[in-house]
Amino acid sequence: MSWESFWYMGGYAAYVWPAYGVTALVLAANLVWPVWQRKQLFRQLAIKQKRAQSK
Amino acid sequence: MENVQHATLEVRDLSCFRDERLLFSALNFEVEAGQSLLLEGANGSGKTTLLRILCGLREADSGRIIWCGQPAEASNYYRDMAYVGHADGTKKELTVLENLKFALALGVPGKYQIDQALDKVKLAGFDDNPVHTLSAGQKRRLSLARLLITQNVLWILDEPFTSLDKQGIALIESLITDHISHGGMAVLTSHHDLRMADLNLKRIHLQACH
Amino acid sequence: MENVQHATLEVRDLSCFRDERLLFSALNFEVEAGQSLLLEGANGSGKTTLLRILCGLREADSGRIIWCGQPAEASNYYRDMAYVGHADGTKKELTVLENLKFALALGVPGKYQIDQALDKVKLAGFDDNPVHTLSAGQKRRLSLARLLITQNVLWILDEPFTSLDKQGIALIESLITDHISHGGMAVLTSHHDLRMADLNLKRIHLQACH
Amino acid sequence: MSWIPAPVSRFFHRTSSPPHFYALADRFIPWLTAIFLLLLGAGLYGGLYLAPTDYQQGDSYRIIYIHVPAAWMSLFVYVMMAIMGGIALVWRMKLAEVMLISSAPIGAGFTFVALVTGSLWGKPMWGTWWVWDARLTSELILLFLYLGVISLYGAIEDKRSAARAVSILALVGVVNIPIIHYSVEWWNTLHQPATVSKLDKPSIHITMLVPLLLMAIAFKFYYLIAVLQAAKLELLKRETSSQWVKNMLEKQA
Amino acid sequence: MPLIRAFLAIIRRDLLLAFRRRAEMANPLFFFVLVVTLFPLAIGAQPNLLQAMAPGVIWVSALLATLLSLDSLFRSDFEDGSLEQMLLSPHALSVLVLGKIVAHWLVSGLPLLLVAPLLALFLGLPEQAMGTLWLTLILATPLLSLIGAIGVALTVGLRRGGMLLSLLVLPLYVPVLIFASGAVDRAAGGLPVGAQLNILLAMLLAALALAPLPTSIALKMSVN
Amino acid sequence: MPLIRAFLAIIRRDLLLAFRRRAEMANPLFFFVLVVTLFPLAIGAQPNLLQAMAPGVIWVSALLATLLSLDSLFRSDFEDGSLEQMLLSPHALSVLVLGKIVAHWLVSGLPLLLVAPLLALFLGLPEQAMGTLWLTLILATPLLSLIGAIGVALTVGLRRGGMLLSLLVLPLYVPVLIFASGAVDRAAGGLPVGAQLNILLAMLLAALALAPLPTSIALKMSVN
Ligand code: HEM
Ligand SMILES: Nc1ncnc2c1ncn2[C@@H]1O[C@H](COP(=O)(O)OP(=O)(O)OP(=O)(O)O)[C@@H](O)[C@H]1O
Ligand SMILES: Nc1ncnc2c1ncn2[C@@H]1O[C@H](COP(=O)(O)OP(=O)(O)OP(=O)(O)O)[C@@H](O)[C@H]1O
Ligand SMILES: [Mg+2]
Ligand SMILES: [Mg+2]
Repeated sequence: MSWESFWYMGGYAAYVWPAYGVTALVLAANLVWPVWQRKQLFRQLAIKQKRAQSK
Repeated sequence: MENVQHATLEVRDLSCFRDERLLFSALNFEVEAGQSLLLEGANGSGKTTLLRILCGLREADSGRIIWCGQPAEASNYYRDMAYVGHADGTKKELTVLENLKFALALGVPGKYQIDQALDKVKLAGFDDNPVHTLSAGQKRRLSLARLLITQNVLWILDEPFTSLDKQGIALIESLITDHISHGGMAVLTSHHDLRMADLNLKRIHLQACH
Repeated sequence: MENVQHATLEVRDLSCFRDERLLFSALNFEVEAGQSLLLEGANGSGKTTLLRILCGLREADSGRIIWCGQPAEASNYYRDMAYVGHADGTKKELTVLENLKFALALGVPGKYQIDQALDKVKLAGFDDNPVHTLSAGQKRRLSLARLLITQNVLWILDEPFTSLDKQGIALIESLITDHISHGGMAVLTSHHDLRMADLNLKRIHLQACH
Repeated sequence: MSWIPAPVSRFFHRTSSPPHFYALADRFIPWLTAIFLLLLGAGLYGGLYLAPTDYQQGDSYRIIYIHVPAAWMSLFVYVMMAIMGGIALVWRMKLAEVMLISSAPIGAGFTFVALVTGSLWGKPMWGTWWVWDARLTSELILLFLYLGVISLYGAIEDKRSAARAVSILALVGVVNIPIIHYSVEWWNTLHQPATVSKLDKPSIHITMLVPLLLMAIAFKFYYLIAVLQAAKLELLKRETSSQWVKNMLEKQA
Repeated sequence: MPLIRAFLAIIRRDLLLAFRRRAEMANPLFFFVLVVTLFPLAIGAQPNLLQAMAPGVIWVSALLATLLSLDSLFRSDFEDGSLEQMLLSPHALSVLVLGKIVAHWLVSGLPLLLVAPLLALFLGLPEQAMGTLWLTLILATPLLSLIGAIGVALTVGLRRGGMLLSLLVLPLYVPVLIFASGAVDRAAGGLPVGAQLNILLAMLLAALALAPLPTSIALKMSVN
Repeated sequence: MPLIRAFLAIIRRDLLLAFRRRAEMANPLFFFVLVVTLFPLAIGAQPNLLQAMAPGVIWVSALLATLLSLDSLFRSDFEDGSLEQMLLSPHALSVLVLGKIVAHWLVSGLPLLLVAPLLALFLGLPEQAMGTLWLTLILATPLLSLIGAIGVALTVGLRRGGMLLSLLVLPLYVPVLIFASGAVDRAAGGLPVGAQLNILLAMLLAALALAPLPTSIALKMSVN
């Protein structure tokens, strides 16, 4: 099977790939979001700590 | 505050009913620049009602308010006057700075910059705190900071000392004294005994009629 | 009030956080029948929070409340205790009498009849007035009348003197003194200076930690 | 709790202490991720490449490898949330609250995926994006239940109260899920004798089935990873002022 | 018994309050009527279409009217402190809560029973379905109050809980809606409706037994 | 210009507030989607019937969602005193009020524009009517905010104004409903809709010019 026919999906590419795409997006978002938020939180806490120390 | 020296507030023959009950009638008084007026009276005697009439949020049943010799509607009264009531008009979800900036956008810039004003009310460093994280006393002081950053001559304050501890009361007394001594005016109510001895303070006692 | 003589309230190791901030910790005190406790402290020091924990409206983060030697949940505590907070739980649309009758139906009948209680708080003759026609001071007094008609030993009062004029304050002070001297107990907060000199009064000062 | 053996209860106490749990999660996540990626790779390879084209549906059926696992997970996660809610209400276990809250966005995500992929499958199969069929409708309502949990938690400022509220809601909701499901099913059959041809379940070929099962297990591992990540964040948010968070901050700096 | 006395006192007080606030009391009813009349306006005068929609429209409107009336169930008690006093009373909270729900139903559910048949007539619902409409309303409106109470109890502490309430409660209302409007629909088509009515009755009994407990737990949480 | 600065400051602040209260912001949208999904459940999965009802259902639901979101237009400003400060500001009140209405539309009307076509698709509205649905939504949702503002301003001082608000506002919404759903209906049938759209446009322009003034007068009265 060639890549071309793989991507073509027997004519259903317009349904299959968006479905996989949306799934990947949603699942990735649910993984990345908390990690990113945690980084953000650490940064904020660090700033707060520095401020508290300088006071 | 170019017109400070001449600012006068005159009230003539003011009267007000509430639910068919007379609160006050034929009330006459004057306040001049550098003076302040303290409204006294028992619970329910109509102090809050009078203040709201003074700042135009409520209509009197009769009588006139005269600002610098002109009827209030025809003068700069609404530009020169600022009111802080029980609800202080700050948004809990916004930060201190955002609140003050908004107040500035609605009014005319005044004597102090925002950070100067925050310094004066001992809120420096709280710029980025959402208001709901402030204590009651800090909230009160924030609502007075608004008066400092916008241009106004007459402060109308309803129980500015309520639920404040002793230091908070002293701070706000000093703010008022400062404003008055720079040619401002204030009308306020309080159940506390004011200790602003060096003030040119008039008192009006509203009689409870029930 | 048969168990009045032995009633004791003990608080052991109570601590409370609010939004990650420690309000108080390892708080210990006792109150006995015939005693009263005044909570003092600056704005935001946690007085209201402590009262609400005491009457079970809020959970403490740690610690125990002991009533007459038993944990509060296992004892008659909730039957013996009455709380009057900022919101007093009276319905504005109902009359004074209707409000008191409802309070009676929810509780256990106490020392005074309804009309005796109204006499005591100087509201005799107001039976049929809807509560929204009462002044602030009368409303406060009504909310204390509820304490008189139901059976309870411990009164928990949050700023009972707030926004009252001088007579109102004196009346409520005398009610509390009376309750205490008949073997009751009271825990209260106030920014006012209490003048109940002849009272067995304990004080606890909550330290603001911010 | 005397019926729980002492070592077990000790184990639970220890793992449910926030710093301990945090460290444990950190230790497990790499392993879980490795297993997840393996399963995912195998599932996708089997599903998209090895599995033959369906004689009826052509290649469009390959949506099954994400649609069905996502649909299963959407139900599974809600049941997990309800269990956590029950534990949180009865035993006041903080960790259960945290897991409950952390699960909600993930469950909502699975539900959303099931709806979208189903819709994308429905267009070529049924000729329409959506039919008011029992399964579809109850899945839509499930999405609302998830959104309700998330919004309620967001709306209550005191997070301890919020967690209690959400526990109650999750429990009440789970009681309703079967009721909703059966009512919708009944409603549908009462009104409408299948106007749109339903999926005739083809006796699924083994080469099609194995990737499906692989994907289903992979999604379970994904859920574990995602919920641990979210729970770590939630724990940190709740305990910013506690000592173990401060220690960790210092270590990071 | 003091508990029963307290239960009755709560119902009596809430009815009295509703009577004193007459203007507000009539509002769910007006809302119901208004929403129902919006449909002919939106869809145009197509009698057949309206008739086919009638059970659905009436039930959706009843649902929305109940939903909007729910906010008043605990809101004013929460604001004026009565709720705290209720929590502190020595009686079982679930029973007191049930009293409040009963009063709420008497004030906001019962009136719907009276006007719904009129509106159904107006939309062209066949006469043979009227009895069923009535029965479903009798069984299902208390159910709506009971389920809704859980939602209100969860949101009463929030400043703007109104919209959130709908998000929480409407999904839980779905089974009620399906069985109730389904029964009316079948009755209009001359089919038997015993099964639907039995299910509604079973749900009502279950909710009567089960709903007050989570409601009281949620109230305690909201007051905290 | 200070006036324009104040106008923009109000919009900016309200959007910021909406963002900070994210959870609440999404609620009108959820409500809209929920109410639309109630209809198929109540009426049964009868594609033809649903398709015939689609314009009406979507428009009635949009109306109700806007109606329920209206309360937030001035409520929090009234409660925290911001409204008084707005009245006391030296700027023209009508302009400030218009700023608040614009912000309200951006927060509660605009999202409807995005999901309504999706729901229409679910209900089986023909594709040829989608464009018209969109146009009517663009023209009429600001109109709903403008008209609604008058009603909210009149009732914001009342404790439980929510229900009363619907009684005041729904009758005023009727013309909007008739023209908007009528246009979509005609478009679904392949008929021209220019006249309806023009009327909606005219109403929108008139409301833009006329509604802020009565709103400000009503606000002054409510604060009194
Ligand atoms: C928006 C549209 C759709 C939604 C919301 C939806 C939802 C669901 C749900 C919730 C399940 C799990 C049911 C359970 O485990 O009890 C499921 C399973 C399934 N769906 Fe869909 N679906 C949709 C469209 C489709 C379409 C178009 C097809 C194929 C033509 C399809 C094929 C399947 C299959 C094969 C299963 C597994 C069946 C089983 O576990 O017994 N779905 N779907
Ligand atoms: N919304 C209202 N409706 C009807 N009467 C009111 C209203 N608000 C106040 N009143 C009545 O008007 C009178 C004056 O009230 P006002 O609030 O001005 O008193 P006050 O002097 O400020 O009292 P306080 O010391 O308690 O602040 C009171 O007797 C009160 O009963
Ligand atoms: N709803 C709330 N959410 C978050 N924090 C709160 C809330 N209510 C009070 N707090 C915080 O808890 C602390 C204690 O509040 P509390 O009301 O117990 O103080 P208080 O001693 O009664 O003060 P006051 O003298 O003003 O009555 C305050 O610092 C306050 O900021
Ligand atoms: Mg006053
Ligand atoms: Mg306090």
